[in-house]
Amino acid sequence: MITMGIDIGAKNIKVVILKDNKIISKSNVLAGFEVEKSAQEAINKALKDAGIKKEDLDKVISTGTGEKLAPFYNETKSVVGCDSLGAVFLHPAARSVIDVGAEEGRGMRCDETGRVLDFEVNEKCAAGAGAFTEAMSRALEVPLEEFGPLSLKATEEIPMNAQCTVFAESEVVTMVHNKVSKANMARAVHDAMASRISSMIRKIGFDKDVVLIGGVAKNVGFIDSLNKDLGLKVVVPKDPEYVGALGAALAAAGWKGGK
Amino acid sequence: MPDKPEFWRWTESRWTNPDIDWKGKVITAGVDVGSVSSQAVILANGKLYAYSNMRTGSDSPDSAMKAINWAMEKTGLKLNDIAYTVGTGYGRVNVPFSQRAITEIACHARGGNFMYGPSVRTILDMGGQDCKAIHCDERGKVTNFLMNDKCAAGTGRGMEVFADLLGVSINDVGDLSFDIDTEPQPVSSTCVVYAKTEATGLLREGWPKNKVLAAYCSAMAHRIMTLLERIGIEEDFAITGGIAKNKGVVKRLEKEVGIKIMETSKYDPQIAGAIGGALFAKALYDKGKRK
Amino acid sequence: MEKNRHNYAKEWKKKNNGKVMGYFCTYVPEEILYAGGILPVRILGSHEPQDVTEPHIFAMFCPFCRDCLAQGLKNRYEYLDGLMIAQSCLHIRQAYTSWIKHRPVEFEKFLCMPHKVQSKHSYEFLTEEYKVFKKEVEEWIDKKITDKDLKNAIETYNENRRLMKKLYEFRKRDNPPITGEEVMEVVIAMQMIDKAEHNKMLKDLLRKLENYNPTREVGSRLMILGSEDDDTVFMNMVENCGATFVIDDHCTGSRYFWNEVENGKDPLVSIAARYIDRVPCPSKDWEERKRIPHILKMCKDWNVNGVIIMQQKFCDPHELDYVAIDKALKNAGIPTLFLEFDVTVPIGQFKIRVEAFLEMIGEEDLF
Amino acid sequence: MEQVAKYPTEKLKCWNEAKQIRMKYYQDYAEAHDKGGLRWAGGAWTFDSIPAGLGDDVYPITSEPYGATIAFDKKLSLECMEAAEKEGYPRDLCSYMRNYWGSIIIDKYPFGYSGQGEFVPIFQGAKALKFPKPDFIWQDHICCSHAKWYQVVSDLEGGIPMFTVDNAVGPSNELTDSKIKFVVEQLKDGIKFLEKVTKRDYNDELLFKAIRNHFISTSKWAEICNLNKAIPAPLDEKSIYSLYVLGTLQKAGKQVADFYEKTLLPEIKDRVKRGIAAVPNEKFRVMSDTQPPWSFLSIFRYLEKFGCVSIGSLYTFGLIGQWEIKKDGSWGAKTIPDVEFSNRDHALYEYVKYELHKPEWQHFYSCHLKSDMMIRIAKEWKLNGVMLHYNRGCEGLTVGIAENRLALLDAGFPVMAFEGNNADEREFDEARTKAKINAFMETIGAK
Repeated sequence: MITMGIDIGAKNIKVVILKDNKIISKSNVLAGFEVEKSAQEAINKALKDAGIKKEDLDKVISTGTGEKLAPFYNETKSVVGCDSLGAVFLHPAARSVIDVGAEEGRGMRCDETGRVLDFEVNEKCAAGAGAFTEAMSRALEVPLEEFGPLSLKATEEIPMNAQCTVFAESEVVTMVHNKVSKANMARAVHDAMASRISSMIRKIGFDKDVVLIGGVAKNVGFIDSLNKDLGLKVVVPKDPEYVGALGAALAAAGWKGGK
Repeated sequence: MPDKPEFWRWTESRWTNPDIDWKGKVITAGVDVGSVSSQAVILANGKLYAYSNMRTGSDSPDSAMKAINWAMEKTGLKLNDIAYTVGTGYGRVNVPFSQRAITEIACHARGGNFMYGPSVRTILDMGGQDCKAIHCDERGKVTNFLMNDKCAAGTGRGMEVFADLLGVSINDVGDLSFDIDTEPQPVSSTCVVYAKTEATGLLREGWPKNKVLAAYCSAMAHRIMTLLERIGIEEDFAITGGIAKNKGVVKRLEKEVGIKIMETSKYDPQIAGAIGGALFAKALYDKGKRK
Repeated sequence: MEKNRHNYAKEWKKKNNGKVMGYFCTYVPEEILYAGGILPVRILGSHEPQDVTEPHIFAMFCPFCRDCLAQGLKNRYEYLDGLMIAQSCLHIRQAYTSWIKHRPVEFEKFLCMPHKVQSKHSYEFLTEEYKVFKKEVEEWIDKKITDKDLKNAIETYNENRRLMKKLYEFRKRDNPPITGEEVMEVVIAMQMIDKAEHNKMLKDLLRKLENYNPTREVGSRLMILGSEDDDTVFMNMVENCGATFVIDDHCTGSRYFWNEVENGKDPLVSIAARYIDRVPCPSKDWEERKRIPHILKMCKDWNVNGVIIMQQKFCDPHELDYVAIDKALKNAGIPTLFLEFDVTVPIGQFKIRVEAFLEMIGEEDLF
Repeated sequence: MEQVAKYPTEKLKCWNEAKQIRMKYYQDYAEAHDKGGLRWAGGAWTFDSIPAGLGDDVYPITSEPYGATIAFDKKLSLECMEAAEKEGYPRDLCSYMRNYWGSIIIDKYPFGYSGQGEFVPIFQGAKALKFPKPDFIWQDHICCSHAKWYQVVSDLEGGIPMFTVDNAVGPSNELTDSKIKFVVEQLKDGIKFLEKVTKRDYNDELLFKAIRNHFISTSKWAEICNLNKAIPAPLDEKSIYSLYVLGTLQKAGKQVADFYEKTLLPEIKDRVKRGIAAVPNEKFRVMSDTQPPWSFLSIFRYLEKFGCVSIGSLYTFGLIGQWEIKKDGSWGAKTIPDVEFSNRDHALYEYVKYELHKPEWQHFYSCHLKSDMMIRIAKEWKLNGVMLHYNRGCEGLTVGIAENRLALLDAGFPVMAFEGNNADEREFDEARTKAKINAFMETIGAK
């Protein structure tokens, strides 16, 4: 059985194609503003890499904030549902999933079949978690890829308001003018974001094996701060940004846990 | 991914007054280290001699040095020729060569008075981080001021992030936002982050870029208007700071407020704070507060 | 003192093997607790950002009540034997209701302090509530609280209040011997230690300050008022910008000790009268706003040049009084600066607003 | 995916009558002075039987429903809120207040006369009347903004005589005579205040009648909500909002008591008998909490696509309704005290003792009391899940909501929390809320 999952996020579109629950191709395209066009482009690329044609697909599920804009799909499924399914498939011991993307942060508790027991989306004031790090890395003139590692070299923890990204930004600006070292500032930014995400996941409670996915999951600075905040080591699967699309493809295949 | 063009980077500028020779005159300076931009202004006997306007780096003392050096470039001036320097802006305490730090509110009032003339009574300054509405008298002394409440911070920086998101150079945002058929409803003016998420939603629904720009600019204008109304607007009304260059916001604000906004003077509106600082430096120098 | 408030309480327990009662809001009748040999300790926040209260209090309630609950959830007050609150605003009572569920204590009490203190019937009602409360405390500590115990407690508390008012009188001088920051620390300490000990320390302090003339520059004389505010870091920043806080209307300041208990036949009746007639918290200051004439009089007596109004984000009672107070001060020719703050105070932003305010009201002529 | 209809459904017969009662209420208030009458303002929880003793021509306007009425008209609401914010009132204050004050500041009443002289809302073409200034304010105080709400109203109107009753005397399970007496004594002072301000003699007979109307309105409304235990539910919450509002306007009014007792209750009983459903494809039953985002009631229609019906909430059941635990341990309408009032004091005592049992007043003292009531509703009304509206616009009803969520989860009920504001539409994100509903429907198996 060949199934496809397409996850249309705020910034990127990800596609995963499964053949008998094995990933045979993936693609990731910038959403840009003509979303249908980019989605079609992502699908064509995945089909080409898998060496199959559209007709060979048995079932397609679309998910993400722009799920309705996918060129074709059989059903849609909520992002939390797909994330949990994908996470449990990659890491069967997963019982909690945290997804931090450019715009939103999501937390889920799930069972061993990947079914969502409870979920939470970040509070409005804390929107733009991913975009926040980008803005801060630019303000501190540090390339985004180095921003995470830089935070690990911090010598001191500076508490920063975790309530709202705009307020946190103004506090970073104050630090710039108090000549705080870049590493400590980077650390403060990651701690603030981690504390906002952990505050959200605490709302629904979390159990052992917490899986971290989404675009920001590749940021080692954020992972370190989150681990400290939650008091455990989060599991970050390979290619964390594809887990949503993988979940959609698994749902299309009717996968319910097990191998 | 190819090195993405940085749409948020605005053009930096400097200028020297060709028909002034600074030698033998009292040289005073004002350096405004803001959250996003830094300016340095040099006066000769109180007349505007040179200025520079550049991006604030992540190290404010070094930004102050870069700004003053760029202003002095090719004029032959050196740091110790300056009789008195006032630092202002977020980083006012880190201007290594300044004798006094004064807030940008006082400096923008004094600078606005110099740039727009003694008839100005209300000055709006929208910097990177904060938005300030200032009342002043005919000499440019602050009589009342109000700054944005917590949720409306980051308006200047918000515009940069938005321009970058839309892939539109910040310098063209103003003009593009008028290249539309009908004026759209403003996006939510509650807070910068909302405005951005809502705007991206509009794009997703297929709004043309310019129309979204218009909705965003009108949300900014609307937020500024609510701030101005709380303190009241006395004519004449002028705008200083980066936002003055953004027609998209200024024209819409003028419509909402119903009061003529003074034409941007021939100087770069972003240097108002630094000019104010330099003028205060002159006054302090004359009062015998030597270095 | 404020920093090691927890060690003090633990030592006190060891020394007196007495019980410690944590409380929120200054409408709690401490005299009754003190008469029973109990140490009342006010629960304050820590000014650190935290992420533990989200499951318990919706983030649109004030930062102070969430900060207080965070102290409980982080087990920084596990030495408390009792926890109580006197009914005031909606926000702080949530710190109480969540705390008693997730960090239960031996004794808990929600005391029904009336809101309409401007009604003459509130005296009798509150006295009845005190009678029930006293009986419950007696059962808890299984010791009778006699009228004599109450009278001694009243005397200790009144002495403390008289000493504090004397300290505030010193601040009327042209060169106040003590800064606003230091006074705030004195009051915060006062809310956390045994009043008898505090009286001794106060007497020494007053002797020392009697004719002490600090060399620091007084600058503009400021009043601070508004929501609950125990942020000494902010006070320090302002007093280093060329200004001095000479008077306040905070519950971590003058409102806490301004009124004494008149001595009457029945101590409970006198205590009830004190808490009803005291300078009110805005949530009880209606139909008439009695705080406004009180604030204006303070401005005159302490010769104030400007008022800083501290507003906790999402703190409704103070937000509802702000416009009226601001207008009254403006009509009296006193300039005001309105600042909204959160659990962490953004010193950078506030410094600009404070300095600009001081430049505005200062005499220095730069023209 | 289309849902197959399982139950018959039909429109409520008395729907238009409910709408007329509401319109006449706002018209009476506006035209009070033309008929030589009086008008007064107060909250939906105020002891509105008391002013009724001043005469039959005394017309109230209650603050919260009025705030909601303005919120319904988005353009007017934005204008009002910004006018209030311009005066310096921070935007995180309760949204009803900001709408109410704004309507005074810009002096616009959301109703007026259409071309044909018909009294209609302005969004139906009428020109807005000026805001009719009340003669006196008669308010209650349990939420810490209640009395202060009207302090500001009085400031804005240049001073209106105002009397507020402090009814925050503790939960009903700790009622004592001293607590009841404190409220009764204030009511007696209040009557003297009303006589002085209006220069009218107080008529105890009218008071007794008003109190009896109050008993009927509040008890009968509970009986109506009790009928929603039936499967399929005869009423969905979106319709309940338009019916329960009458109780928040004038629960002591005869027209409201009669409508609930003689018109609405019989019709709902009949619907239950004939198995008429509010939502034909009802498969899943939920309840909400706190006021809804008034300008986005479409989210309740959105639920119906999943065969899901909201049968009500502690808010619609217990804000006006009065309940008690019946012999079989379940909740039912509070028995109306059948007692003849011998004199004014006796009537006031019974009135206060009855009213202090209001469910929505209990959580002000402990959110755990509210959790127990919500779990009871979830069980007795046989629900599959709960939708909590984390309402930034009203602190009084949102106090303790996070603890309610934990308690409901512990009791085994799936909970969806969505953020919004009852009367400030700028703070509601419809797209995000619908995405949450989709996910929630998956969790309770409705998708």
